[in-house]
Amino acid sequence: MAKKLMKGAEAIGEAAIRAGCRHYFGYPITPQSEIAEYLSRRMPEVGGVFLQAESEVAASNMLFGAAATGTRVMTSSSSPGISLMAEAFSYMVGAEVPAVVVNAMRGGPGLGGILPSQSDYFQATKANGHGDVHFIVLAPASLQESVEHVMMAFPLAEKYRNPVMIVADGLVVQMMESVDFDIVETTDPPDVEDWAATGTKGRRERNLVKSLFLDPLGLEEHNRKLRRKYDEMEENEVRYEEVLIEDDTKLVAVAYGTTSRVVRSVVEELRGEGYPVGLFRPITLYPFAYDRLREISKRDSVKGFMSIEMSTGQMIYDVRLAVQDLKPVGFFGRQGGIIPTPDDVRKAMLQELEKLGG
Amino acid sequence: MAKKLMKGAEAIGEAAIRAGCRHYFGYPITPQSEIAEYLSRRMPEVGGVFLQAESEVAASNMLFGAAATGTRVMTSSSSPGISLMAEAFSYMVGAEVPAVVVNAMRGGPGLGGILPSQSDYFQATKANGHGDVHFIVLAPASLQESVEHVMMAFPLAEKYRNPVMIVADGLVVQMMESVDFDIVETTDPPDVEDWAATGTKGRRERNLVKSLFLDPLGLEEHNRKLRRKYDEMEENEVRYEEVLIEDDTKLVAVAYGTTSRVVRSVVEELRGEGYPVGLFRPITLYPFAYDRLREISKRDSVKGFMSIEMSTGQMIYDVRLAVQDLKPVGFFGRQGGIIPTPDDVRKAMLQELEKLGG
Amino acid sequence: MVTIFTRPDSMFDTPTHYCPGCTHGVAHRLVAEVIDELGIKDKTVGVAPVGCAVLIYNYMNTDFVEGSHGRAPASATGIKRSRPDLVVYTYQGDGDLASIGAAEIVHAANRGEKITVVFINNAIYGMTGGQMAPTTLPGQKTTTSPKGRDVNHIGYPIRMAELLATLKTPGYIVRSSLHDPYHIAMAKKAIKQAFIYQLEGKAFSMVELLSTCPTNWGMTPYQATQWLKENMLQYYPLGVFKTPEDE
Amino acid sequence: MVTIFTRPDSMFDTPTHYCPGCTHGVAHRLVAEVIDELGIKDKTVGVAPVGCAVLIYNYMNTDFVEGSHGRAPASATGIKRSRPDLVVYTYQGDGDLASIGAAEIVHAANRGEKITVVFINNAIYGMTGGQMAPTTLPGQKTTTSPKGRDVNHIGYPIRMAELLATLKTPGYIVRSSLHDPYHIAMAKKAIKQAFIYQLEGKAFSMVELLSTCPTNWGMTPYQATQWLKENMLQYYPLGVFKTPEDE
Amino acid sequence: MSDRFHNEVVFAGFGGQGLLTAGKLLAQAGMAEGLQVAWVPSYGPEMRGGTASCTVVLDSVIVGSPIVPSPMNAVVMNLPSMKKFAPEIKPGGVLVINSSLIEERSDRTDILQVPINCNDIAIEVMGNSRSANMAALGAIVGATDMISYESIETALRNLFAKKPKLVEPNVEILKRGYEIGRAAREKAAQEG
Amino acid sequence: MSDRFHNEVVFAGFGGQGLLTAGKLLAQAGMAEGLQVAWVPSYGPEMRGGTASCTVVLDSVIVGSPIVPSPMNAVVMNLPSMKKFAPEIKPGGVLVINSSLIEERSDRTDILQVPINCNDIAIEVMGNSRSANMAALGAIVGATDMISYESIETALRNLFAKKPKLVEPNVEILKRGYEIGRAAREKAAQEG
Amino acid sequence: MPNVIIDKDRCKGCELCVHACPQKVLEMSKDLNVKGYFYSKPVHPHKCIGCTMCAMMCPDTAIKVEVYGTRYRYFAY
Amino acid sequence: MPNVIIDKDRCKGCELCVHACPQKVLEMSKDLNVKGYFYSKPVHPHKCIGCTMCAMMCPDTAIKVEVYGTRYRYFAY
Ligand SMILES: Cc1ncc(C[n+]2csc(CCOP(=O)(O)OP(=O)(O)O)c2C)c(N)n1
Ligand SMILES: Cc1ncc(C[n+]2csc(CCOP(=O)(O)OP(=O)(O)O)c2C)c(N)n1
Ligand code: SF4
Ligand code: SF4
Ligand code: SF4
Ligand code: SF4
Ligand code: SF4
Ligand code: SF4
Ligand SMILES: [Mg+2]
Ligand SMILES: [Mg+2]
Repeated sequence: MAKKLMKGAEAIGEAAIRAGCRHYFGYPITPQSEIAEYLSRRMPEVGGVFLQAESEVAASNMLFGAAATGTRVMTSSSSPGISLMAEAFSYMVGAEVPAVVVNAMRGGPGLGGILPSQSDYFQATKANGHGDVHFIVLAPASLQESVEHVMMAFPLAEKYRNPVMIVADGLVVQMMESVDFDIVETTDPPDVEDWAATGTKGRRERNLVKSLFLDPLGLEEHNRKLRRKYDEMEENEVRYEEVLIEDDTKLVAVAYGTTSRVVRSVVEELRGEGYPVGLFRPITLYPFAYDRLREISKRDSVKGFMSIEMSTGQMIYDVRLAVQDLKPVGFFGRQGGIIPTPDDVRKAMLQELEKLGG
Repeated sequence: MAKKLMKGAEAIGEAAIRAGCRHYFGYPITPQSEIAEYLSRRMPEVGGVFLQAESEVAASNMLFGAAATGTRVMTSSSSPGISLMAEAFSYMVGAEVPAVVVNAMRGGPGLGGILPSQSDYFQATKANGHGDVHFIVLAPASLQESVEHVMMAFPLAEKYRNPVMIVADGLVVQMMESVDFDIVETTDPPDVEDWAATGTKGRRERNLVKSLFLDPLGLEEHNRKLRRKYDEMEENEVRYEEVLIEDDTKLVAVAYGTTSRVVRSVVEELRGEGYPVGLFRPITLYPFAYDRLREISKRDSVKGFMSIEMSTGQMIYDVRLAVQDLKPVGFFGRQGGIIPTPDDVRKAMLQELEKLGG
Repeated sequence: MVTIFTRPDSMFDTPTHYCPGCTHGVAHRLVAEVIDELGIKDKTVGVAPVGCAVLIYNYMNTDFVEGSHGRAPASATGIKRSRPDLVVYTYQGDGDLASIGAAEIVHAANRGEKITVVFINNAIYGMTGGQMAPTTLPGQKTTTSPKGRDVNHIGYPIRMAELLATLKTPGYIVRSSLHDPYHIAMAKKAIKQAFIYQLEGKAFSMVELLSTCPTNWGMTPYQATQWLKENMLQYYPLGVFKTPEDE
Repeated sequence: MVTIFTRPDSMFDTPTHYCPGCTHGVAHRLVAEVIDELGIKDKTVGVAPVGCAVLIYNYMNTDFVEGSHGRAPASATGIKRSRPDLVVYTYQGDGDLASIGAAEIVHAANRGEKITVVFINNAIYGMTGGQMAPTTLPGQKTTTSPKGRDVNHIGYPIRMAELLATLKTPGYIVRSSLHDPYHIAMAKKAIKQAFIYQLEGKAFSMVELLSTCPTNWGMTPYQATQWLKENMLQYYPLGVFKTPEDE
Repeated sequence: MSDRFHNEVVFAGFGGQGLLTAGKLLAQAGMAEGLQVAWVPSYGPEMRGGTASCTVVLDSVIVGSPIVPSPMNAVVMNLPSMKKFAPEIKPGGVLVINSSLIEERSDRTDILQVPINCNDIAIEVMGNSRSANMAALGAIVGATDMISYESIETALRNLFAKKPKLVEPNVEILKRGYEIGRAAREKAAQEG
Repeated sequence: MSDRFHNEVVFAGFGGQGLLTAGKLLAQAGMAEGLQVAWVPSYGPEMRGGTASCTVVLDSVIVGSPIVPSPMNAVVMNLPSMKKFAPEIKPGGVLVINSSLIEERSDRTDILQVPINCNDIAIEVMGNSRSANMAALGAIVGATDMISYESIETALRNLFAKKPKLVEPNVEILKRGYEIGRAAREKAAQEG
Repeated sequence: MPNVIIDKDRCKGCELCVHACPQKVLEMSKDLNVKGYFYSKPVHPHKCIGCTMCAMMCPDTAIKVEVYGTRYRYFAY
Repeated sequence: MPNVIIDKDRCKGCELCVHACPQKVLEMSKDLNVKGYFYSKPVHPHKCIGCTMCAMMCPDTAIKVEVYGTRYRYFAY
């Protein structure tokens, strides 16, 4: 199949199927219910299972159960629903099972609103649940990239035996763009007999999938093992994109997901007009591209950074950690479901440029 | 009543009662079930309500309901249970209701273990739930301080109409120390008629306690209002303690809660032996004492910092944000329920000192 | 001339956001009429669900708390236990009450919380666009059961009134319907009785109201009432399943 | 000489962590015997609860998943739906199943998941030190009901078997007891039948086992069995509440 | 970036008027011409009922911001949409107005207004107004020339591939709309 | 910091032997003497059964680390506890051994070992061994002199305030333990 | 004679009242109200018996009923 | 004659088997096992009828029963 015009939610659903995922457990919540709706039609066609859970708590624990058998499995939700999954997410990290989770972030806190947002950044990158837990977090900026992220999320999850989260937002799942599924290779699921709960079949010792370690030394060792996995992720999985960060770039905007598209337009426009601006786009939010950003911040030409987000300022903490005292980090954000307009961003960036001395 | 030898859990329960709290909703979980057990005896004695909820999800929503009437109300739990409260926590911030939450952190992730830990730092300080949410987070290091924190948590919560969390750990709630309740003043609950759901009594317009804002501009305004409250908290509520940070201090250990007690012992011991070390103890984890730490890091004598935690390294992010590139920040941590011994800490600090050139 | 029917006092004079013919509007009015008749507007606190009726507080002139999805009975418990002088009711859809909130409703009923639950069973998730609910009828098509609810895959619809009626703790559990004026009158009686039991401090009460969602059922409002009558009444028999006087 | 009774094959030869006289050990053995007799050890996956039995996997020689508190039926659903060839059972306490996990058990049963639930009702939270459970008897003292369960405050104990038996979706729902050898034998029969229904792909099954917690009840193990007999049997009648053949 | 093609259309009206579909067809046609496209449904506060709208962005390279506060062109099918979008169109843009339902015109003179009685055309051809959206779609394509008529017709034919009876009448409506649009464009070109 | 008072005792044995209570009494007595105290229950992996232990820390200023990996003194009431704690005591410390249940002795010579037949004393005085813990408590106080006998007796009296019949026999057991402890200390002082 | 008053601009045109009226008093308008709905109106007001069934059925409280003298009550409300 | 074998060190001394035995075959020991429990032992082994009720009752699978010839079954197990 060549390029196809699809809605984000459907593209994400289809990508999961292309990735070999045959099990989906989820609970409706705007703006991403169409992922479930699409898969309720598609899964039976490919011999897979779509099951609507009674809640996000149940969905995440179904996900855990299925993942514990080594099955490729996915769930999706949006902010309030993701909060309800926190306990199971922590169990999954603790029990080291792979799975894919999509969060179409919406405005918060509480019931908030149904429009696009990026205010779950902290939750996604630092605290998917209690305990020292991390998911690899991918932030696609287009439907094509969403498809790629979903398709690579499964092998990534399997590689680390750790859940992978894709943070989209209401815009990404609701819009239509053209997508091409064929450019992403699907991989075969790995052999899971050494750890998964699949029945011993008389061939092996029994497997245990668990997160309880009553002996504190055992739990400490387990924590350190997980930490080593995170270190590996931080070593190997950092992904980012640089747009027009050139020798003369003075102001580097940092933005991800939908916001980055708006910023990209503005940066291109400003460049066209001769302004020395660039865009740094984190593709993985965890692990975050600290090192690369820091390198950039050491350039003489670079006078400052600017974190642009749909929140009151969350990624900016990571940007500041990367840049440290080397250069100032400004902020521009919209909240509550409002996607910054190119005008908004243009004004904010020009203002920041001025602060940096033209 | 003068000093009394009490178990941490009971002291916390009693402190709540002294603070005028007459409503507790909770669900048992080790190591803090004794808070509930104590209050199941005490509440009826003072005409209050103890109710065991069917789950932490229910407990947190009961908390929300009671808080929505302006009632002084508390819940307590431990890591996995706190994860289950994330959605309601976000609602409470969104709906701007005051309440007090105690988290006796235990080893994670998942079921983990029942021993003391500090690995919910990120969750507590950055992501109590989805959306841009913050609780004021107090970290007592002794029972007396736990009592003080509980008693000041209610007025703090009421001042900002925002939940306050006390992060203790298994040690704080299980140990006995002497406590004195009389040194903390109790305050009267404020008038809540302008916002709480108490029945109009025909005297006023009806009140709405809610977090939904369908108009994105309205939600944005709400987000900004909340952000302004956080700014105020960051302005007014930062609390910390400095131990032996003197003109010659070279290495500043940063530690909170139980860990800080161990570090304090070691720092005193090392000072006695002539080593130039000190302890910086954050008392509020949110808001964090960025400014003060930064000031300290500017001192010439100070050559480095060291974050000492019962986690694989979480507060260290905030320490690094404060200190930035000015000075290096080392780390020492134990995990899985193991409280670092004074020996552990001593060795680690001496090693760090050495790295800093003696 | 005397006015024998008009908007009750406890309702604001605001048009609702509901789709044409949606019986949520009827249910709101019944609750408001009961509140008027019992004269309890000043001491009533409602707990809104997450569902099409989340904006109920835009129409009802009493204090309101907007609960999280499915947990209204827990929040109502928190309210009632801290302010027993208030009259507290939740208004919940079938996704809210029977799916995500199953534990909270079972336990609030089992504890005998002195609250009233108005339960709108329209056999579907209205607000989110017509997904299957636990109450969706066998064979009924929804956006997540595109070939109709397959009972072999997902089981039969759950009957909450019957389920809660099995609890030993006293309660008043009724099922009524909103598909025609007669049943609407019966529904109002049940709602009134439910609030009276609360006022008397006697029992937990729940009134399940069979309702329509013309939009997501893909029918005209009148067709929807007829579909309810022909299909839902059979699976969801009306009646009083339990009263506090039982046993 | 023939050995007519010994440790079943599916159990490891390991002493348990249970208190003396705790019937969790009996229930484990019954499940293991059934697994042996049906020859399904190689394709069985258990889901452990959070409760005293969280370490069940230390004693049972099959694959195991340690679920989160109360959500074992959801995790079992995930397992069974992704690997229908496996035999999947949960083993859950009353706090786990009837309190925090009430929604998950109701919905797994209502969906007719082809899993088996072994439900240990000991009327208390054992692991966390004897707090009140939803199944705690009226007047029973626990660490969170120090004056005894007050039904006016917190309602009557919940009867899960009866509750689930009201669902229309086919299921096998039984209550047995472990207080004496005869009832233990009956319990085993029920457990075996429950697994057979699963193997036949026929139905969800739950066997509720009335159990003792001598430690938290503050009794000797024998006193505990007698207390069970005298108090629990009355409130929790034994029997088959539902079979897949019903209706 | 003069060699870069970029265009935007907002389609707005009542829910049920087929605006989302019209936008989708435009996006598909653009895709067929090798353009990068983005189709974004309305993100207003309304959860249901009332207005429905979508924005289609066509670009020769990857679409940057899919959020278009002031679009280059708009199709408005009812009065509230007209009121909302007419003031926002960029100077030089096109405003297609469903004159069957909208009597007013915008007082802007820096845009090209193309009134077209969409409902009437649809009723004439098919007996009901359901395909009024196709007339409007034809008109915006004709008036802007952003893609070829052939592409949009092909997109439409594909849409109705499974309902062959509907193909020709819809094509007819589309074409009539297109002609009206093109005529307006040509007239404007002559005039200005 | 020579003017600073600091002491630690670990109490260890089977669950049910009253170790946590003994520790609590010591803490209360310390408090009564104006000391800062901390009582910390065992944090081992065991969730139930088996051993029970607690640590009591007394200090003239606020107790720093309540975690004491190698205590200054220990009271061991059964063999596993003896095996676990005897090697960890700081040189110069005291080890009170319940010789009614433990036949072995530690081979350490840098600590003072005080064997005392706690169960037997308790049985002698009260007819059962339930108050064996009091004998051990008396012994550790006597052998270390960390607080006065009067303080510990007062703490005990307060504990049994509501069960007056139990006061005197328990005081008797405590005192006998104290004497044995003090004798051992004095003997050691003479010898070394 | 009873008086059934329909708030035309509040009506959403659901037609439930039309079906509910035992006297066939009501019919839908041919023109739209401000919201764009065909609205219900009493086309045979003289037949109205003031039974309020239309009003009971209306989800939008768009109907007010006044009486003068007798009225029919099919059932208590 | 049946043979009831109790794994002394596995026994937790709960006495349930003692109460379960219809023949009063079992009694508790006077000395402790390695775990510190008084354990159950067959003090009247000759009375044993091999009914396995003791074993069925034992929560710790500490009891093994062997038979030789007849055995009594009170009920199917
Ligand atoms: C935690 C959470 N999960 C899911 C949702 C999305 N959601 C909103 S309403 C709803 C269901 C509404 O259905 P129902 O309760 O039947 O009410 P109706 O709209 O039919 O009246 C859902 C799933 C949410 N807001 N929060
Ligand atoms: C989310 C969460 N809440 C609470 C706990 C603490 N907890 C562990 S076991 C348990 C209850 C155990 O009772 P039950 O299910 O009856 O099992 P039993 O121990 O009686 O066999 C609780 C509340 C937990 N581990 N996780
Ligand atoms: S979607 Fe259904 S339930 Fe919701 S307002 Fe419309 S008709 Fe009513
Ligand atoms: S606490 Fe109770 S349930 Fe748990 S092992 Fe002991 S006796 Fe059994
Ligand atoms: S009051 Fe009765 S008779 Fe009159 S219009 Fe209404 S329904 Fe018809
Ligand atoms: S029932 Fe009400 S909303 Fe519906 S048509 Fe009649 S008057 Fe209008
Ligand atoms: S087998 Fe029967 S008779 Fe023999 S000891 Fe056991 S219970 Fe007693
Ligand atoms: S039942 Fe088992 S554990 Fe209990 S006393 Fe008998 S042999 Fe020992
Ligand atoms: Mg519904
Ligand atoms: Mg239990």
